[in-house]
Amino acid sequence: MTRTLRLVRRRLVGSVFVLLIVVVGSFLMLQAAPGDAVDAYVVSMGGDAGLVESLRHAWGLDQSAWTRLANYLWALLHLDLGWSVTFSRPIRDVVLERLPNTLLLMGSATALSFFLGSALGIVAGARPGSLRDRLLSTGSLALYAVPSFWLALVLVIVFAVDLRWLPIAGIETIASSKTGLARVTDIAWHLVLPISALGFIYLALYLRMMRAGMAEVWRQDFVLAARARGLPRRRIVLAHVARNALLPLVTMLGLQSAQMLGGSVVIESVFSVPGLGRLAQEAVAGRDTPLLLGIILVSAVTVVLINLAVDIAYALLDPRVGAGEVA
Amino acid sequence: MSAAQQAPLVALRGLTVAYGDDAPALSAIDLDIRAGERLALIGESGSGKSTLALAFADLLPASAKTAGTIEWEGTSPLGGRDIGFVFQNPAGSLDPVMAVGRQVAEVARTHLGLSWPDALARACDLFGRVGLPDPDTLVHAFPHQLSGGQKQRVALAAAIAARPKLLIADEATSALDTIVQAEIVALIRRLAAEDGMTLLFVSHDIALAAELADRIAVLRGGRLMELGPTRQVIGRPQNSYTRSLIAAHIGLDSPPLFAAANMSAPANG
Amino acid sequence: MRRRFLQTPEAVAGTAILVLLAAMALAAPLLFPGDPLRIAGPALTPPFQDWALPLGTDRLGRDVLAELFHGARTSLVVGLAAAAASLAVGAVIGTLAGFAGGLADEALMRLTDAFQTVPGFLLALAFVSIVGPSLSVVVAAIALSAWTGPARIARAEVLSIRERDFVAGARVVGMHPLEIAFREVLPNALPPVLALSSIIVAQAILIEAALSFLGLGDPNRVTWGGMVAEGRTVLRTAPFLSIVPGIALVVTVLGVYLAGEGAVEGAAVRKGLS
Amino acid sequence: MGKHLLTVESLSKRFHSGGRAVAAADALSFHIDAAETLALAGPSGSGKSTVARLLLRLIEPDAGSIAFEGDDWLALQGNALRARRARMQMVFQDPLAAFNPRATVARVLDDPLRIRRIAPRSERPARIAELLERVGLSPNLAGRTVHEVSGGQRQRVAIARAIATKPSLIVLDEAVSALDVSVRGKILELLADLQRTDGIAYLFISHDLGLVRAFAHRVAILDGGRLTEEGDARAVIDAPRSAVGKALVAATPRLHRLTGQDAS
Repeated sequence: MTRTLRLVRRRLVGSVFVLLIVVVGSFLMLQAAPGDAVDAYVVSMGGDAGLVESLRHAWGLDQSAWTRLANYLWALLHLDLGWSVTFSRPIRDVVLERLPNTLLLMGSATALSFFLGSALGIVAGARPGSLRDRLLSTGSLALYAVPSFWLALVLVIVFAVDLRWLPIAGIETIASSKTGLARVTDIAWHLVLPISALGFIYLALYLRMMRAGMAEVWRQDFVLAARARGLPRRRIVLAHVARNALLPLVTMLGLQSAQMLGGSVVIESVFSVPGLGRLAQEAVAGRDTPLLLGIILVSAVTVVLINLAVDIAYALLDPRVGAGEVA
Repeated sequence: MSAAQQAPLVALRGLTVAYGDDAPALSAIDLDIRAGERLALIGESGSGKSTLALAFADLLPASAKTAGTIEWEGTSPLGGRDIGFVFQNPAGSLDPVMAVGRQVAEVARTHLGLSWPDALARACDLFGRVGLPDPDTLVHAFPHQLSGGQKQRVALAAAIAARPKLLIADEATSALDTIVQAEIVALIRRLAAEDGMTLLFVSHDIALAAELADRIAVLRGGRLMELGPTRQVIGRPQNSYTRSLIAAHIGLDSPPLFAAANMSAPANG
Repeated sequence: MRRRFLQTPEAVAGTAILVLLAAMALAAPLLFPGDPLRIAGPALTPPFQDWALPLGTDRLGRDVLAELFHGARTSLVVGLAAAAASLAVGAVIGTLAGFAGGLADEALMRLTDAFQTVPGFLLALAFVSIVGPSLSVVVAAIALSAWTGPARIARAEVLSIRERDFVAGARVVGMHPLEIAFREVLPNALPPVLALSSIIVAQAILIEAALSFLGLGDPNRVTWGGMVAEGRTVLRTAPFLSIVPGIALVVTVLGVYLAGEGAVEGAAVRKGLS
Repeated sequence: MGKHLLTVESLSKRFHSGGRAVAAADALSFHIDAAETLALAGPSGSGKSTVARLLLRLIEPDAGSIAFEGDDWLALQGNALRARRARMQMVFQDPLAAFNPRATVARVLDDPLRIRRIAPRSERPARIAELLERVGLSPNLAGRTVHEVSGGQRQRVAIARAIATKPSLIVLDEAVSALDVSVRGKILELLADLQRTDGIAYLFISHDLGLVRAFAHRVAILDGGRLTEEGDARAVIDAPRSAVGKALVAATPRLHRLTGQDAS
């Protein structure tokens, strides 16, 4: 286990630098924005030049960019993300309120795409070049070419508008007083379409990776050796070929988490799911720069944590990771 | 030489193998392997010796076109149960992410119908037999934690796990250094003797083959050049190609081939 | 080489789709001159009713077929430009990191990590909303997150090729380090990076469509994503308006993938034969 | 300094892997004279290839000195080092890996002629043809890529590249071990020929004591980065004193051991 611990420690140290770059970079980018939170406030609330001046001073916006960056970093150390003008609430509270919905959506969509995708990938990769393989891989390519927002709309037209099987939007029935299991079921029911829209596209990615990985493993000597040892084909496919081909998929799981978070912006917007992605769109609409910065930062931290978990999982799956000590 | 009187374990008749549209890798090979013998198959690159080894174990790629027959004594054999196969590359022939003990145990499980615990116990015994140190610990090791020689011992343990009649070693020692090679050859010889296994030893090294085998088959360009008892093939080769192979061999017992070059060099030391 | 490239039916289909799209994009101003955003007929004309407007009109009475043709221009331009930009930036940064090693490598890789840690779409969203939507800004926004993949691959290739014997051989002959970099290492490191290009083009087209769908595309151009969003308001009565541009997107992206796979397979065949 | 073509003193190099330091070269000292072949033999992992890479400055040592043609070889840097590299060349084990996969035979041989300004552009095709003939190849091969020629031909091209700059020392790192026996003998003959005519010295790295005994004047046996035994090749191999030397000799297969014949 020291092997895994060493890896985690190294990743954590690297992550601190990465997050620092993210904070400074996105802060500088958002500084370049024409207009600031005060403008946004005045546009929505009204006010004169005097109010603008006093607000700028009160929010520290009259200081230099570097001073404000230092102030921002200092506040971050105290887990203070600033104040959202659009919501008139601390950004941390707004973001943390929305985060669980996005994590639920992302987690479910990831599970769907990873497990179903790799399973279908094994089916395709078990006999490379077979009709089954060609159908599955070309079909998955077509699926991978579908824009997620459009798939979402088509799902809405078919399952919500025409068939009326599933709810059109939202995360739960509005103004229902459901509690406990009934509420969980209600939320799950609402999330079926969003999860499918987000998950099916990445399913294609995992299917293709699994298939391509297996095609590569089939060519390796140890598979010929396994055949020479007379192992049943089923065991060769599952215990050797698929097992080895799975490793890059686990890496992809980490890389993909950032893309999934980005993809949830559109999906949450189509289905009106009150999550982080929709919040980002609201922040853009309201010119709420500090809120946007907070969302980017929280997303980055989420991605870092997911990657850490993925690294640990990978180290458990691949005995070679971090093992340079044996000659 | 009791082996000489026994019925052949395998009889090849007119075996021809071609990959794609290229010239055949093997042309009309007739060859008997006698039960209990140590037969060496030697040849240079492109001679078809590996193709022949793979053909015995039914491991040729699906794209290979074959003609001719391979007849076995009794029923048709099953890879792993009746034929053990050891490959050239010790690093490549083991699954990198499975503990080596399991890779041996799964063979025993498949062919001997053992439960996992029994199969793992058998793997442990086999590790001892192939001379791996501390078998109880090593069964849990992964291939990257072993040296090349140790990996080849694991591959041998997997090959003999189901007590096969025939052991095929396809250049099994050529990726190893001289000292380890000698150890593995000695081990193969011992295992074959202890279990009464027939041995097919495929090699490019004529001296190595001469030290190990009862009989030697010489291949060139997919054709069988010469086949006979080792003493005869090495001592009184009939075929001109065999003679040229022996002449080209540079060994410890060969005369210095470049005496002239050495003489003209300035004396020193 | 070309014959091998077109060997698989998938590659043929992909290439055919791309040729058709390019023709559409080029022919758009000729077949449908003038602003495709102008009103061409009565609003919400259903398709196949009026021969002047074969695919009907949208909520504002715009010619759907004209929009479709002009939208192909936007998609292809954004896809190609964003891919070219991210491949160039990624290849340069990855190659620099691979050659420099040490602290410079470490710094460049942490920068790459940072860009990979921020969800690309969120970054593009923020960038476009700050700078203001226009075609070049959308291209830059997409390239901002898409360069990390090529950078990582370029670096890994450079690092692995640097250790190969033929590079040692070039050093032994006394070749200058710059010549080694540009003549021995780079030509061998770039093909795997270029193999990514079809994926990047496809992803760029999809990201542009998503941005337009959220109303962050260039407002002066027709985009397929914008058309889908436009049709969304009349989803129940005229689903056709959202479905048609979506299909155009799917076909385009599929064409890019298929042609890309054909090219990669063709290259692999060539390698295998030699 | 200056007495020998190459003098190596106390050369050391450690590699770090997984927090452990492994000595690949441990205070090695040896020398090579002009037109002489010194063999480095030893089991795998004994540090033979590390020595080759240290001599060619492909990696830098932790300690020790190398004097080559009277100069402090380790002090050379940049342009000065690149210019002097002409005098010390190398032939690798795997000729396929040793050439740029995109290169043609002509380009492989053109590089040293161009870089070291040995011949102007117009004369180079003739010089390339000349080099090919010297290593026993047809000049028609020049237009082929290195993938299109056989393994033995490829190794001849590698030798042609090595001699293009008129070196005084060539490091042969297992240069014949991957070749078929029939090809191997001819390549060794070619090398011996070049030594006789051009006075080139060789550092012959090999795990095969049979080849060492037949080809080298002297042998140094390495084990774990240390030099365990050194001397006249035939004397050492016929009667090794070190444990590794004895083990290597005992492990080397003998063609006539069983048949009882003695070819010599």
